Amino acid sequence: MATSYTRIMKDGLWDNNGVFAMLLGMCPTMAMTTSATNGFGMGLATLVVMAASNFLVAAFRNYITTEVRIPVYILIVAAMVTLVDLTMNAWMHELYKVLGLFIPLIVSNCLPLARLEAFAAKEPVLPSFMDGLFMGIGFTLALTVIGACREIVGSGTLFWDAHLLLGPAFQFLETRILPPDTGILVAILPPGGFLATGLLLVVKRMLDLKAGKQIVMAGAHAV
Amino acid sequence: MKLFPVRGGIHPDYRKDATSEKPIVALPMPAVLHILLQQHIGASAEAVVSEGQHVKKGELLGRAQGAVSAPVHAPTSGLIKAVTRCPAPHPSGLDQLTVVLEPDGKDEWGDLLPPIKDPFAATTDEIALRVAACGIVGLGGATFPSSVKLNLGKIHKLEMLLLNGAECEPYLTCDDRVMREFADEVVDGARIMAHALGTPKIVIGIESNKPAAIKAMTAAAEKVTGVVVAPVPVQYPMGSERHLVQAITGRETPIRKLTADIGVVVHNVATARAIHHAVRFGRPLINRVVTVGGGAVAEGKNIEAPIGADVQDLIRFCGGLRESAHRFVNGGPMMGQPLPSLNVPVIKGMSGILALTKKEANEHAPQPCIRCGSCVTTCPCGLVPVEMAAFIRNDKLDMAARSGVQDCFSCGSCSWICPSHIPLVHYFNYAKGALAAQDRDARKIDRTKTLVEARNARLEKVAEAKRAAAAARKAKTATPESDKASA
Amino acid sequence: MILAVGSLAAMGTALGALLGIASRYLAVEENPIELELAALLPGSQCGQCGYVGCAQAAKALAAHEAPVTLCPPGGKAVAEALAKKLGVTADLSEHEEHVPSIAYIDESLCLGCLRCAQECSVDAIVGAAKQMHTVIAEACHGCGKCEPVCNTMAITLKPIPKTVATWYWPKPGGSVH
Amino acid sequence: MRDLILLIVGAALVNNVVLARFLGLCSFMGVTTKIDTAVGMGMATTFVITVSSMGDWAIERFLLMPFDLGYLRTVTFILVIAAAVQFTEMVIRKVSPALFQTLGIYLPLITTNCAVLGVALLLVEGKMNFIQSTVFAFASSLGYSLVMAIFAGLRERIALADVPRLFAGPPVGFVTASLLAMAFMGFSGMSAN
Amino acid sequence: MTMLPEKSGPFTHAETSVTRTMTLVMAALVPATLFDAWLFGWPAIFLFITTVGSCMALEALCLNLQGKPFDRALSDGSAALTGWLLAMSLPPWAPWWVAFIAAVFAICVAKHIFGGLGQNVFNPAMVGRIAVLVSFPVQLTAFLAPHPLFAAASPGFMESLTITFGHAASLDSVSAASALGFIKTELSRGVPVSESLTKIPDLMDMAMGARAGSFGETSAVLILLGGLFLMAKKIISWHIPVTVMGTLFLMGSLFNAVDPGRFEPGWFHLVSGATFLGAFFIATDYVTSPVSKEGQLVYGFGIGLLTWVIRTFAGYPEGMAFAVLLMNALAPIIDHNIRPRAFGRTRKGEPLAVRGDQ
Amino acid sequence: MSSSNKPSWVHAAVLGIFCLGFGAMLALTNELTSDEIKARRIEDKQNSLAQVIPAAIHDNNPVTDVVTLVNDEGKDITVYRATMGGKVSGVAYEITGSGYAGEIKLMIGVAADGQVLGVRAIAHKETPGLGDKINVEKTDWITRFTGLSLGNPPVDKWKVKKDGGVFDQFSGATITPRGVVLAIRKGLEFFDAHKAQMLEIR
Ligand SMILES: Cc1cc2nc3c(=O)[nH]c(=O)nc-3n(C[C@H](O)[C@H](O)[C@H](O)COP(=O)(O)O)c2cc1C
Ligand SMILES: Cc1cc2nc3c(=O)[nH]c(=O)nc-3n(C[C@H](O)[C@H](O)[C@H](O)COP(=O)(O)O)c2cc1C
Ligand SMILES: Cc1cc2nc3c(=O)[nH]c(=O)nc-3n(C[C@H](O)[C@H](O)[C@H](O)COP(=O)(O)O)c2cc1C
Ligand SMILES: Cc1cc2nc3c(=O)[nH]c(=O)nc-3n(C[C@H](O)[C@H](O)[C@H](O)CO)c2cc1C
Ligand code: SF4
Ligand code: SF4
Ligand code: SF4
Ligand code: SF4
Ligand code: FES
Repeated sequence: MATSYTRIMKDGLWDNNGVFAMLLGMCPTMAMTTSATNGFGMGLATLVVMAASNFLVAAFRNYITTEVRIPVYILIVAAMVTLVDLTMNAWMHELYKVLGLFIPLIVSNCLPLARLEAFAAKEPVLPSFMDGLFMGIGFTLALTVIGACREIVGSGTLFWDAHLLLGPAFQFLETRILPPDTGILVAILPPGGFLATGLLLVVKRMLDLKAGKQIVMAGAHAV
Repeated sequence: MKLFPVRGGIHPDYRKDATSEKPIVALPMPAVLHILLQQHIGASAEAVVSEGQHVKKGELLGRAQGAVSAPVHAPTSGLIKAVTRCPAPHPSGLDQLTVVLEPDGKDEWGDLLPPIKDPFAATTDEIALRVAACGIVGLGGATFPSSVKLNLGKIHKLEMLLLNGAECEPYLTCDDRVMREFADEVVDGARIMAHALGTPKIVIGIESNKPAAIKAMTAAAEKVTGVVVAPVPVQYPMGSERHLVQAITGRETPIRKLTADIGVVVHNVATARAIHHAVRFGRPLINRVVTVGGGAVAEGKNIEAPIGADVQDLIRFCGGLRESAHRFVNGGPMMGQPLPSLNVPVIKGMSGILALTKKEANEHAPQPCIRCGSCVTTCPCGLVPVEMAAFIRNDKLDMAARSGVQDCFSCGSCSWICPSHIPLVHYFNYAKGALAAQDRDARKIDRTKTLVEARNARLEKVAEAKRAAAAARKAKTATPESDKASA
Repeated sequence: MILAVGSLAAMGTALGALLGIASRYLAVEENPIELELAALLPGSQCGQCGYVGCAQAAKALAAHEAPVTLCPPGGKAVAEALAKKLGVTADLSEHEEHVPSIAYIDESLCLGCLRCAQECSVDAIVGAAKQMHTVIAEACHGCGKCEPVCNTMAITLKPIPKTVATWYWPKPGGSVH
Repeated sequence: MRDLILLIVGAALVNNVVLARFLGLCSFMGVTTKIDTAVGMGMATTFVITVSSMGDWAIERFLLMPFDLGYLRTVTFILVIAAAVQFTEMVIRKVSPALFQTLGIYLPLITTNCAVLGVALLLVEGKMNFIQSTVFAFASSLGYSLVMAIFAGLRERIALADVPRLFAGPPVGFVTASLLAMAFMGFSGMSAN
Repeated sequence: MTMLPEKSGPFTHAETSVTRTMTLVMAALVPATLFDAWLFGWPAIFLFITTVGSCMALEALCLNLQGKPFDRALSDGSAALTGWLLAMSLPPWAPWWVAFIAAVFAICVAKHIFGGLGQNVFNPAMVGRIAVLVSFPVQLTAFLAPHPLFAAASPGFMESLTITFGHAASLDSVSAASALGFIKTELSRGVPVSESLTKIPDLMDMAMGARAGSFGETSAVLILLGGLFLMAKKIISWHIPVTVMGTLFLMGSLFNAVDPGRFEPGWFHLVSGATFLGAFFIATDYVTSPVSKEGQLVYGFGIGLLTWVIRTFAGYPEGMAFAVLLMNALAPIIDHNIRPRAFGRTRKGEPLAVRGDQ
Repeated sequence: MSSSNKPSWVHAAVLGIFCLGFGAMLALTNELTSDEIKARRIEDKQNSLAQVIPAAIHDNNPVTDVVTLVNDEGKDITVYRATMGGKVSGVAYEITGSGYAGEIKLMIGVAADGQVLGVRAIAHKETPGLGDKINVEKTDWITRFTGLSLGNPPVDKWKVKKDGGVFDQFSGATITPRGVVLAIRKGLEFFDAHKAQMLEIR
């Protein structure tokens, strides 16, 4: 099959976006989007793991028997996560201190596994890697956007503490939009996560409708 | 008499005063009668007359076909103009096979069956045959052939015949009048039925808003033994046989079973009177009492009308309309069916013709359900109308079936009370029809499958036979060769 | 280090063995869904669904390649049964278009050639050679296979007429409910 | 006893796995269109969580801790979970083929249900003993099953409502989940007492 | 003449309608509302107007966005009633934006995303209240002692405008804790309940309404009056109010008997917080409660129990709104499992046995 | 993907080999990184201790000078000691308070004379925007304890203002500050009770 990298890109970023189309990886999406910075950080960490594990599974796919494929995939994801965890802890410690909390959670994020099953298990190495990469980027963007919305409404800021994640050079990103202590707190509490995701889904639908696309009614889980 | 509580139900505005004091009057013979060949539950009757034939009053027009069916008879003497399809008093407005009879004005009786001398010495079969021959069907609305019900004593141990004089529908007073004016005939009919059924006891249940009827019936009952009049509370739908039985005996009829399964047979009071006529005089069922009422009618009346008379004729006899009617209804306002036109005939099951004003109908555009639960509290069958309607609205008929639509007997209590004016009963009627159609389809598919299998088997047999023949032929041609070889 | 690698490998081997055995042990239970689906279809092999016959149609259904509304002769009832079996929600709106019908043979045109009778998979057409044929309305399920084989165009499919017995109230329409 | 009750209430309601800890959300959004399926999924997950947490506890206690192999925790736990899922699959297939047909595609997903690994990691974090950890795992998964059932009930109702087209399906599901989470906030502060 | 009927029966109807129902409920709220308007003065009146106005305007907007006729918003009265009950559950001197945001959550999020009247699964007014409660704990716990209209200490008309619409000066000077909040705070400092109970208004004052609390909840007597009126009109039945209050009272009394230092007595639970308003007007919301009487008993019991649990053990002093939302969430399951027994069937739905004498 | 119908041992071998391979990889990585990570951990501790123990008062590495004590609840408390010229000049240890949403972990530094050197919140789950004002990045509230001691203010004034003490609460959030104040007071009492062991020179 001829591989269309444009297709892979479009799927990952928009059409088949992990969060907004497949409704996968919901847990980090809810838990880690209390601010745009947090969402971005979680997304980045996931991206690395996804690209690496997609690559590895595609490389080994001919040796993995059907019966044990799930454990093997999970093993690979878990190993990648641990690897990233250890490496960053040792050599990128400043970054680790910010992201460290999120990293073990990636294992149980079902998005990487879903991509392994749906893509990497069937496709060659390079497209798989690209799929992981773009799915990861799409995931990162989604989390950043959700985080931004919740942060603006809930705390009145945007990209607060970005310098901690990206270094002092990015301090300029940190914006205060509302005066201190005026946010609608519920946005950064658990209910806000669900509400923001739901409303953003509607926004995506409206954009899709405008572009003349059909509304996709169900996520990847719908039969 | 000790009564038992019945669940749910409503207390609508009864509006019976307009006709309850009007004695029954006979309709002047109309110029033409349209007698439907199917006026009952079961198989249609088969016409035995043809165009141009002259018939006498009471002569057979259509013969019953099959076990559950009923014949129809000529309400008067006259000429058969046609046997054709005419609109029926059915909401679909569809045609049905009809005998068109032009009265000759003589109203001349034909040969009637002989009276049964002593009905209380007759066998069940004799009485049931007579009732069947006279075309008597339940006049309480269900129009089930009464003879079939008279045989129930043979297979069930019965304790009681319950005469249904509840007449719980608003407006209707025809049963009330029959009980007041013909109490003795009703009681006699009841005793004949009880004899046929082999039940020792007769109870006549009458809603307590009909004191005159209670009085008249009590007087008639006192003349004989074994007949008790039981005033029952005014609570729609007390007239439903299952609920009446529950109110009087405290027993609940299991679903999909008959009241006979718990020892009670229920008949309408007018049915009893018709049976009295059939047995004592051999007279078939050729007319009935119809309440013509509603705010739009100039003067409401109880009319003894020949079967087949035009609804329009009855309304004209009542002085026509006083104002334009919003709805014309066949039967009571709760369970009655809308009339597709006024040019439809009176049938055996037609207890009332109502011309309702807009105000009486009190119709409003439906609003969304607010889940008030009134329908649930009200449903005398313990169903959850709000849930069933939601399923039906979303085309989840199977869920609606699981939720019990098929248990609903369309009493209308839920629709009546619904503050959002949701046409609940309409939903249920649709669902019941659609489910029945699905059922028919499914059975058809089953039949198709058996037919396909049968055909395949047949083809297989033919093929087998052909193969066998070919093999035989081959063997034949081969044998000589081998013969040659051996030779 | 050895311990780490060793214990992990041991766990993996054990789990792999378990899964292998499990798959062996469970493999016998073949998914019977195809047969069940085929049992729901009318079985007249008429091909209106676009598959060679009901068995193929069932296969396509099982693979989620065909909509549950595929079988016109089966009508709504079959579509719903299929939807239930497959655990999907059926969009039955397309089915409204398919009016259940049965075949009629125009007596004046029929030559008695027997072609239609041979075509009918439910033996709904009766008649001897050279004599007028008729359709048994109860048996015909309106598949239409007979229509094209008739040289004189004596066969037409007509919608089954509504009667008082089969009529029922239409679904309430209206604004909000 | 009092501690155990607090542990149960805390795990099941106050810090509900789904609504407060944000674990297992994909199945929460995905498998809750019907009450029966949701309850089935809840039971299967409860079983997996309880069984695998026992295994995980043993591994933590007898392998990872004594030999200082903390870095292998994720990998080993995941392997135990995979085994438990496979085991559950076998059980369901044997016990209820009907349930298997509806849950079939979700069973592998239990492996990646974060609730399973999440609860196991929480056990380690809480340094619980065997009884505590088993009770905690069971209570947490009960909390999971509870909200699965509640949410499925709500969605069955919503499926019959006139939800605006733009919101139909997942969006209104998220809004419902949001309001449910708001309701569960009423329990906050309960374990602190 | 033919007139093909488009509608099956029945062809008569009770004098019931949605508008009539909503109007009667509002009528029942009038006495308590007037009393509280007097009790808390102009700011409370402004708050009431803002809340009801926002709810109706937002209802019209939502309907308009969906292309539905929006005059319905005013005629069926449900939005006005939601606004009314929402206003009654807010602190009387809350600023306008609290009321507006609560109205957005109530009408747009809780009601119209689900499809509008009758389709919502959560009580809109309570969603509104909880959303602002968790978002603005400061404003939502700023209660005040009664400031009767025209009394010396109460703010004048203009001054009241700034309280509701302007940048209000801190309410600290006038604020008073509600009885529930007071006891909870004291308890967290180690003061036993039995002791702090002596410092709250006496039973009579609590029941009559002379206490700090939300705008509409304080006068138990007037609310009871309204509730009885609704029962007489058959708009609500006894099932929910009695089970809610009964359970709350029983739990309170039972545990108070065991440890008076830790648990408030039953009577206190009844007259404090939102017990009466919640039991008669909020838990009874048709849309979000079970439809069968049997289900309503379970529902009411659940609300009573959860209210007690949250009041007693959780972080929030009052749990009525949370309990209502939690039981709203359970209502579909209750409806699913607890239904009337169908005529002629057993509870399980099997046909009754023939000849069973029942 | 390989088809099934393979003998069981193949699956076992596949998974086993993958485990072996990735296990080895992880073990190797661990080997390579473990020293680094240990060093980083110590650095982190140093950094956090530095916030509550000013560099000026010690010449040792407090992370490595620890004593373990048992508090009233029977929990082990690790006390880091700052020494200057061999004399203990201050100690730091973790204390916990109960907040609105659970435990609040704090690190407190106390000078040898019982004065608070500094307090920092290490971990808590308080509500953002309300309870998280105890974080030094948000407000300076937590720094106000520096320099205070058990007698200053008097013990019965170690409360938030609302409860009749001297410490401000946050508007709308009293529970968190109340918990923190109480924790610090208890922390100082702990110091008082175990002064001897803490300051003892070994
Ligand atoms: C809701 C409802 C109300 C009914 N009301 C009456 C009634 O008032 N009088 C009556 O005779 N039959 C009434 N029926 C019909 C009875 O159930 C029953 O069919 C009838 O009494 C049997 O007698 P029959 O066969 O002689 O008509 C009602 C049925 C239903 C479902
Ligand atoms: C119907 C209704 C429900 C309420 N539910 C809650 C609730 O769940 N939680 C809450 O804190 N206050 C609720 N309130 C407000 C309280 O009754 C009371 O005013 C408030 O809890 C007392 O303030 P406090 O938080 O200072 O104690 C409700 C008010 C009404 C009218
Ligand atoms: C969503 C929410 C989160 C809260 N978080 C905190 C918190 O983190 N810390 C706190 O002290 N109070 C918090 N509160 C407020 C408490 O409920 C309580 O009202 C307050 O601590 C009492 O303080 P007051 O006496 O100043 O009103 C929160 C309230 C809500 C509604
Ligand atoms: C008895 C009764 C109680 C009601 N209680 C509430 C309520 O608590 N909250 C609310 O938003 N609406 C209430 N309503 C109004 C109405 O049901 C509400 O607007 C719907 O929930 C909106 O779909 C009530 C209505 C009635 C008849
Ligand atoms: S009576 Fe009408 S509004 Fe009330 S629950 Fe039933 S259907 Fe809904
Ligand atoms: S019409 Fe049917 S559902 Fe409605 S009340 Fe009567 S029996 Fe119940
Ligand atoms: S259309 Fe239906 S009956 Fe015809 S072959 Fe296809 S499945 Fe069989
Ligand atoms: S349409 Fe023709 S071929 Fe098909 S079943 Fe009817 S008669 Fe037979
Ligand atoms: S990310 Fe948690 S279950 Fe999917």
